[in-house]
Parts: sequence; structure tokens; C-alpha cells
Amino acid sequence: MVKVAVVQFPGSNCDLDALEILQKTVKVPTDLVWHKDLKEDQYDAYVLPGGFSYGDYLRAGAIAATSPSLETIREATVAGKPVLGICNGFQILVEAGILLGAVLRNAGLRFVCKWTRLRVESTRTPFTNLAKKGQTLRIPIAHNEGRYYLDNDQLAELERNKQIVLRYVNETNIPTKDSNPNGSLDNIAGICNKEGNVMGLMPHPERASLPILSLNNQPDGRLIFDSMIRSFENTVEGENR
Amino acid sequence: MTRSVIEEPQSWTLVEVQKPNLTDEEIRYAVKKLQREPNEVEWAMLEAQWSEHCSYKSSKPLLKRLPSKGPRVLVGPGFDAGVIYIGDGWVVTLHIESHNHPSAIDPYGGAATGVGGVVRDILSLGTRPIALLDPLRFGSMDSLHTRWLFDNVVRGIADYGNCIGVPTVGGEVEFDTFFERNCLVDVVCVGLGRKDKLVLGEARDPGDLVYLVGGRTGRDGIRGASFASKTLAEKSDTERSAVQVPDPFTKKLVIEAILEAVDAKIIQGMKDLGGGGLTCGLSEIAAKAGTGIEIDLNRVQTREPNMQPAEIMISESQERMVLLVREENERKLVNILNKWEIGYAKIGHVTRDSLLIIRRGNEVVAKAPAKFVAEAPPVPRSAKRPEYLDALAEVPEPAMPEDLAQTLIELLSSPNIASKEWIYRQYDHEVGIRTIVKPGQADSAILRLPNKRSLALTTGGNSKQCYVDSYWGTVGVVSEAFCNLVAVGAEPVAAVDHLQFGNPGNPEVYWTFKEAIRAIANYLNAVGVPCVGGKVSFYNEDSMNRRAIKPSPVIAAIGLVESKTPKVLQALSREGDDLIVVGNTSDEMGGSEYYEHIHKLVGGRVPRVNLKKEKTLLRALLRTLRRGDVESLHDISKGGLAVALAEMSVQGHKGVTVDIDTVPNKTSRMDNLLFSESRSRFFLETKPKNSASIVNSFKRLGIPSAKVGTVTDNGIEFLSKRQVIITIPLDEASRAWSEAIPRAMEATP
Amino acid sequence: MSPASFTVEVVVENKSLARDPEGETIHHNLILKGGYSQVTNVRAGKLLRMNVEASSPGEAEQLVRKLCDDLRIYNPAAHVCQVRVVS
Amino acid sequence: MSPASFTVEVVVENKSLARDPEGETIHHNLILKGGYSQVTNVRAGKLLRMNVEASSPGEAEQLVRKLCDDLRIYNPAAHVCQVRVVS
Ligand SMILES: Nc1ncnc2c1ncn2[C@@H]1O[C@H](COP(=O)(O)OP(=O)(O)O)[C@@H](O)[C@H]1O
Ligand SMILES: [Mg+2]
Repeated sequence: MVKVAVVQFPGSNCDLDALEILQKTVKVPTDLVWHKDLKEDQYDAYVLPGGFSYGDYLRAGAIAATSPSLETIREATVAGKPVLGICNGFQILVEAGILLGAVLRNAGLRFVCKWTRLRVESTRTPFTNLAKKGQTLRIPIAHNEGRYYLDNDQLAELERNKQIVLRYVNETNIPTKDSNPNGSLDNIAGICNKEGNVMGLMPHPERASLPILSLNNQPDGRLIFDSMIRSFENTVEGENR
Repeated sequence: MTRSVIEEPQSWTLVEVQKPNLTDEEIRYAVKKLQREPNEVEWAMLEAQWSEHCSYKSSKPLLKRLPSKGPRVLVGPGFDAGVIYIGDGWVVTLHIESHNHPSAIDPYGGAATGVGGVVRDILSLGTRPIALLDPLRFGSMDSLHTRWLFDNVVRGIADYGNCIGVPTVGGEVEFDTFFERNCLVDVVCVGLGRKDKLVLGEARDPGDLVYLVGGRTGRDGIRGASFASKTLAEKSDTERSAVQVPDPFTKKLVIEAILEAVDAKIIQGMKDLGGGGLTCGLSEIAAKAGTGIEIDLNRVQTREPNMQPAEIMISESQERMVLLVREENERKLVNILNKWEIGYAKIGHVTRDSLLIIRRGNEVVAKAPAKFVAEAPPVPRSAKRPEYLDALAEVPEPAMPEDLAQTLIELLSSPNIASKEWIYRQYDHEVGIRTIVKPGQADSAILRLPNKRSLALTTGGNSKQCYVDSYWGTVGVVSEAFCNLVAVGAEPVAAVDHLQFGNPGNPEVYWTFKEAIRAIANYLNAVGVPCVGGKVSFYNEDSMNRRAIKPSPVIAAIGLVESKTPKVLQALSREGDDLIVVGNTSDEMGGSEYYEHIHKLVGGRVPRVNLKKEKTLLRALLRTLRRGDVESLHDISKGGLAVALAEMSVQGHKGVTVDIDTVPNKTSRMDNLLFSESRSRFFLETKPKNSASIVNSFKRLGIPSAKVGTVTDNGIEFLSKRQVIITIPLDEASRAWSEAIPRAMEATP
Repeated sequence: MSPASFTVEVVVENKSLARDPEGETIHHNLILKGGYSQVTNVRAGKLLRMNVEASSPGEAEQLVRKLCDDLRIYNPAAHVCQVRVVS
Repeated sequence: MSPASFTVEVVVENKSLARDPEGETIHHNLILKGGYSQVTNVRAGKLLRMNVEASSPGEAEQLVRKLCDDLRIYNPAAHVCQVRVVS
């Protein structure tokens, strides 16, 4: 049976949220794993939750990225397993060098908590395979350091490899300055690695997975987790055949 | 500690004096009780514990008048937080604190550590903090100093609350020149836990071990103390911070570790260390149970060298908790603390003899009955009705504005009324995946509970009205909080109060304090809801001119929403719907935004509440909401009915047309009718077919109600005698309301 | 004298006897756990580097000192603020 | 040689292409609006001051440089990092 790990770092604070959604809403067997206890790659997928690991001191995600658990995660990414970094989890993956670029302090210099519109730019990841390309998702953000940045050459590479997964857009589904909540380069909200199995995003899909919590009563965030389940089914079917 | 910490005036210079900083009566009482002269350490402890701060010596007898019992109350005033049973084995805890003086000096650190303090109270009961609200009071927005305070206070709350993962789901803010130098920074915290895992601040079992957990003990918060240790006096101002440095990361670890220990049921008793530090924590935890505690100061982990016993005993270093644990569970506790890499020290044990014994190695440095230390002799205070009240009661009526539309626009852009989005955008109000109704959407926030019910939370204050009339002003504050709860379909279940005043030694100040308590007690008795805790903060005055702040009672209240109650927000939802008003509007302009902001007029008759009818009204509204015929709803408060309608309209992107003559009222002027802040009123939006039955259901109970207008696709329009008296395009109203605060704050990086 | 351009550094940090949770966390959780035990202490602060036109280094320093106080670049109740001309 | 204690400063700031919204905002909204037009540019960064035991200033500097790279005190995708021994 498949099993997912939500990795808990000192200062994680969306760990229990992600756990609850995975266990009770998505209904996939999930463990909360203390980072020091993640010594071997024994799970089928990993979720690095949001929060303020190590208080965001030095730089969001920077200290957690040196946790030995990241070596295990790295193994899992090489093995092609789905790895999802949400908010602080995204920052950790970037700081660990598993994803490209940097996530800098918001251009507005303030923490921003609000519901955003996201356009799905790529459906090839195990977290977007249920989406249609160009589909909009309404998912909230809440962060102080969410300005995605990398230099022009690398941006071109990201584009070429179809590694941009989500962009902030306006009501008409267009990435604009106004719809960019943090000054991210090219309105980037989420990216994946070259192979596509690792995704990091600033918005919090676990906060948009229950209709009652969503602004429009639509659980758009579930799509991210449901996609992950579907990617398991595909692998399992593949193995059976 | 009964109702938690109070701040006192703090002189930030450390002075050397011989005598303990206690009154002559207190000194005599101490010597008599102890039958000897206390030593230096004991004096320091008594000073700390007998401060207004920890002892409530000026307020205790009065606070007893507040009703505190109810079928859902498991723990009332007297503990770190009130505990309310919400069914299915779950409890909710509730507390309010302020950090006014520290925030006035270091708004960022002061506000942040204020959050830290109230979160510790909630944690002390063994419950997980799940929400924060922040009632704030500042001087005029025109002042640079105010903007600096406001910006940094909001940042401090944001950085702390966001980091520890507790959503800030509501609050309020009031601007008034009386708070220019003494801003009020209050924080409400709500916790969630299991009834069978509650932990109390009582040392019931002799033999239990005393653990000091969390941050190390430094010389923080030691000030103006009489023992004036040389080390203290020598360190100059330039090296020592006048305020505490917030450390939300450590707090987050402390929260998780303690909740893990609570879950394992290995904590016998627990107390957070705030004002008064170890002295307060240990004496109260022992006194509550009639036991004693013996500790060894050599075991306390200190952050600075050469700390004197007195310093250790009164240090207010942040992020510390005292835990009591059975010897057989010690190992388990230590394992949990090690996992989270939190500092700890076993400093002593609970004894049978009801004495507080403080040793340093083998030497006893202080020894006194715990009860004696914990309970300061009460200070009788005299009260006298302030003379200024007569002058405020009668003010000349202002001239009627020529352009009422312009007046409404000005009100919408007054910082007291304008959108507070600039604040709550900076707060993570979603973490915890519980926030069903979010800041700005309705009169109260609503949180998802584990048992199908949900929890409504709100907080309110109104210093402008409480200044003009402290009794009716305070009644109005409590009424607004309860109206906010029923406005989202919640049944009110409990409240906590926070009473913030000037110097209690001033009889006029003390009179307003008494009036506020009388008001809260009368209101709560009338609606049958208990007050489960609170806080008192005296000595709030302008440091320059010594003027006391306006009386500032603040209420936080919670209610339960049953699962079938529909979610109703305040944004208008559909063109063609009817608008209904509930409640009566009178010439009650005292302390209104219209008088104060538009006419710069302070005084007049403050809105009153019909206490005989209030419960009926709240129930009737709740019934209407539960029936499901209400499309949107907003209570009418600051700025009166014109402002309430404009807010509903702007938020729903819908217009309204209202025939003002149809509004039930006893007003003598059009401006009063539009802008009076009469209490217990609501606007309801409903489908036309339901209007009549809703209006009649109120009228039958003797509550004025009428259909007054309709939702349109136009602007905001008020008619009288078929003439348009106000018409404002939606986007103009929207701009006035949403841009006022961000524009004022733009320049602050 | 014609004005020249100077580079002035402003360092804002917590007062020396106050805690510095950021420095402590970086020290314990990153540097010591990373094996660099030769590092015995870490303090974290904010640095602002300004280019200033003035007729002398002394004038540049004074100007920046004044603006730091005036504009509340730091809060004297909680922080210390160092101003130094570096070039 | 017996080791001595050195103070080493590490300054981390954004690469110029990554922009420096904090420096820009302090410059425009605070300093220029405050009337200090002599200030022509502001950059904001983070400063870490470390006490390091080493046998020479050069060794101290090298050690810190190494740990900055090793432990990613800065993110090379966006930051530049300066190390200097101050005493
Ligand atoms: N200091 C604050 N912190 C967080 N939220 C706030 C604060 N002040 C106001 N709010 C939120 O903004 C909204 C409007 O507040 P307010 O203007 O006080 O409402 P009303 O006039 O309807 O009582 C509410 O949801 C409230 O909780
Ligand atoms: Mg309201």
C-alpha cells in the first residue's frame, strides 16, 4: 500500500494541516515524520509543509535545508518519487538545491495572506496531472518571503524544460503586475525539477481542500493532492502489467 | 495570579532606593505576618508579587461582581484562562492580555512579546492556541509617531503569530489622540483541547518535581526594584534593552513539546511565567492547592553570569514555563523536551508544608508561606464622579452638513471606519485550516471545530463613548460584541474583559473603572452569559502630560454556531433583494464618529441599551438566521446606518436604494438618523418574499423593524420624501473606504 | 570644497545584553551542527550601505547618524546603531 | 601558535539583478521623503558577526568563507556574500 510522509521540522506549522487533509480528505495513508527520524527513503511520496522552520532565521528554509532528512529526500527525488514542497517546504527545497533559484523577501516588504488565482502552466507533474493546462485554481498564500527569483539564463532553461507549473493571474487568467502578490519573477508561483517529480509552490493547497474554507466553496487545492494519488495509481497499474 | 498581568508605569532607569517599593501598610503587614523583617530577597519577591501587576490589589473585590458561572464553564476567573465546554469531550479556552507600556517604547518587540504572553496562558491549561484577535488603540493617524507605533505593532503581532502558526482572525482598532503616547495593544487568544487532558495551575501533590522549561533566565524585565543590586545599576542603558526580545521560534517549540507532554498525560500542573516571574508562578501554583514548593536556585539555567537570587526570582525572561511532573514520568518528559531541543532544569519539588522555600545550594535565601506571598493585602481606593462629565453631557448641536454625501465619504475614509484590510493582510489568518469566516467578511470570525459545531469570535471596545459615559459606553461595548456574535449565527457562550484605565489612585479614574465593571456585570446578567476571565491594566497615561487614557474596557466574546446554521456574510449578495432594518435609532450622538470626526465635537448623549429587551432581540435574530432566509447581515455600529449600508454595498459590489423615512426612529434630525450609533441594530438582506414575515417576527416581540430599501445595480442612494439626499457611485465609496489606511501608511517601509 | 561621494555603513542590531534569537539559532543549528566549533558566537544584524554626498568623511558620518536618529532607522530602546564611513 | 579570537563580519545582500526592494524603499520612502537628498543610494543586507578562534586573521577569514559556502549562508542564485575580519 502507498504511504505518504509529511516531514516535520522545528518550526513547521502547516504540518498538521497537510496531515489532516491527506488523511481525512484525500484519504491516503500518511505519517507525520519528525525530520530527525527520516533516515531512510521508505515512503512513496513526501510533503514538506509550510511554516517557519528554524524561525525563518537567516533566510526562510536555509537552516532546515541542512537537516540530514534532506539527503533522504534527495534520494527519493532521484528515485523519481513525488515530492511536494508547500511554502516553507518550497523554500527548503530551493535552499537544498533540489529546485532551482531563490525565494526572496516579498517586494512589498510585508507578510501577505490572501487568496490568489493560479494558472496551471504544466500538467506533467504528479501534482497537476488532473488539471487542464491553463485552468485557474483559487488557493491562498501566506508568506513573507515568496518572491521567486533566478537569473535570466536559468529562467530560459526553466521555460525550455517546462518547469514552470503555476503562475499568479488576474480575473481574466492573465499574469499581471497587480495579480503578482510578492514580486515573483514572471509571476511564478510554483515550479518543478527537470524530471517533473518534485514540485514547490508558495500557495497552500491544504487550505483550499475543503469547500467550507474556500472563498468560492470550491476545493481547488485538492486537485494537487488528488493528482498525487492518481500518479500512484498509474505507477501501480504500470507495475501490475 | 488571578487575572494575569497588569502593567504599571515603568521608569526605565534603575534607581537605587533603600526601602522596598511597597506602601507603609504593606510593609507593616508583611513584618507582622512573617513576625520578622523580610530579607532582601523576600522584599524583592513581595514587591514583584504585590505589584498591581500580579496581585489585583485595587480591583479584586470589584471583579467578583462579574457573573462567572454557567453550565458550560469548567474553569472561570482565577486561572490563566477560562475554560468552556463545547461538547463531545472538547473544551475551548479564552484569555486576553495587553502589553501597553512595552509597546509604547518598542512597538515591535512589545506587541510581539504580548502575543507570546497570552499564548502561554492558553498553553498553561494544556490547550492548543488556535486563534488570536488584536484590539488596538492608537493616537491620531495624522501623527508620525502614531504611524510608527501602528506599523510596528502590527508587524510585531504578525511576525510572532505567523511564526508560531496561530492565525490572527480578528481584532479592531481605534484612533484617538488620548492614546498618542500610551497606545493600547491587547491580544486575545483562544485555545482548543480535550476536557480529560486539562491541566491546572495547582501544585496538588507533594513530591511532584518542579521543572523550569524553555528559555534561560536573564535579567530581563528587572527594573526599578528596591534591592537595586549593584550589577543592575552598573549596566548602562546602552547595553541593556528596555524591552524583551521576542523569540517566536523557541515559543513554537515550547508549544509543541508541552502539547506532546499533555497528550501523554504526564503533566500534573503547569504555570506560565510572565509578570513576577518565578515568584509569581511558584507562589500561586502552591497557594492554589495549599501546598508548598522548595527550589534550588543553583539549578536554574541563567543566561548572564552572577545573577543574584532576587534577580532570578523576579526575572521576567520570556518563553518559560513551570511544569510539575511525577517522579515516575520524569524520563518521558525529558525525552520529549530533548526531542524538541528545549532547555529545562529540575529546580525543586512540591512540599506538604505550604511554605515557599528558596535555596541557593544549602543556604535558604527566602522562606515564607506561599499563600502570604501570593495574596497581597487589598488596597482600598476611593471613587469620585469626574467633573468633566457634566461638561460632556450637554454639547451644542452641530450645524447640519450641506452635503450629506460628502459627509458619508469622509466618514468612510476615517481611519476608525475605513477598511482594516491593511492590517489583516499581514496576519496569517488561515493557518490551522479552521478559518471559515475570515477577517473582513462578517462581524465575527468563525472557526471550524472538531465536533461539527463552529466557533464565532469577536472583540470590541469604544473608548470614545466610554469617555463620555463610562457606564453606557461600556454597556454598548459588550452589546456590540454580542450583536457581532449573533450576526454570524452564533449563540454567545462566554466573554472575557480587559479593563484599561489610568492611575487607580485617582478617585475620578477609579470611579470610571467601577462604572465599567457595573456595566459589564449588568449586561452579562441580562443576557445570562458568564465572564470567564479577563485582565486589568492601570496606570495608562500620557507620559508627557500625565493625562489618563480614555477609559478603555475591551470585551472578547465567543459563541457556538450549530452545524445547520447557514453561513451569512456582510456583503450584499443579490440585486432585487429587500433590505430590512432591525432596532430603533435615536438621537444618541455622544462619542459617535460623526460628532468626533466630522464636527470635532466630544460629548452628548451616549447610546443606551434596553437591557430588558436585549436577550429577546439576540434570540430573535439568531432564530431568523437559523431559518435560512437571510442573504447578508451586518450590525450597525460605528458611523451609523449610512456607514453600515455603504460597507455592505462596497463589499458586495452592489448598490442600494433606501427610503430613510421608513427607518424606525426617534430622531430629531436627518444627520442623526443617518449617523447615530444607537445600539442593537442590524441590516438584513432577504428575498422579497420573506421580508414581511421577518419584519413581523421582530415586531411581534416589540422590536422595531421595517423594510427600508432594495439592493440595486447602481450606487449608494438614500431618499427622503422622494428626494435623493445622498447618492454616491460605488467605486467612489469603495475608494474612500479601502484606500484610507494604506494611503496613510504608504510612506512606512 | 566640492562634495565627494562617500560610502557609509549603518549596522543595526539588538543591544549587547539583549538576546539575539536569530544569531543564537544560526550559531547552534547551522554552524555548530555543521561542525564549525571554532565559531564561538554569532550576532545577527541589519546592514544598510548608503552613498552620501558630503564634503568630508566626518560630515558624511554625521549626516547619516542624524538621519538614523531622525527617521528611526533603529529604535534606541531596543537596538544599537553603528555608523561608519568605509570609503 | 596559540589560537586567538577574531571578529569576522559576513555581509549577505541581493545581487544587483535580483533588486533590493528594501534598500529602494528605505531610500525613497524614508530617506528622500525625509529630506536627506544627499543620500544617493541605499542597499540593505544582513550582517552576521562571528567570533572565531583561529591562529591568524587569514585563517579566520578562510574558515568563515568556507563555512559560508558549505552551509549556504547565502544563496548563490540571488546573493553576494562578503567576508571580512574586523579585529
Ligand atoms: N487589529 C485588527 N486585527 C485583525 N483584524 C482586524 C483588526 N481590526 C479590524 N479587523 C478586522 O476587520 C474587519 C472590520 O473590522 P471593524 O471595522 O472593526 O468592523 P465593524 O465595524 O464591522 O465592527 C473585521 O473582520 C475585523 O476582525
Ligand atoms: Mg461589527
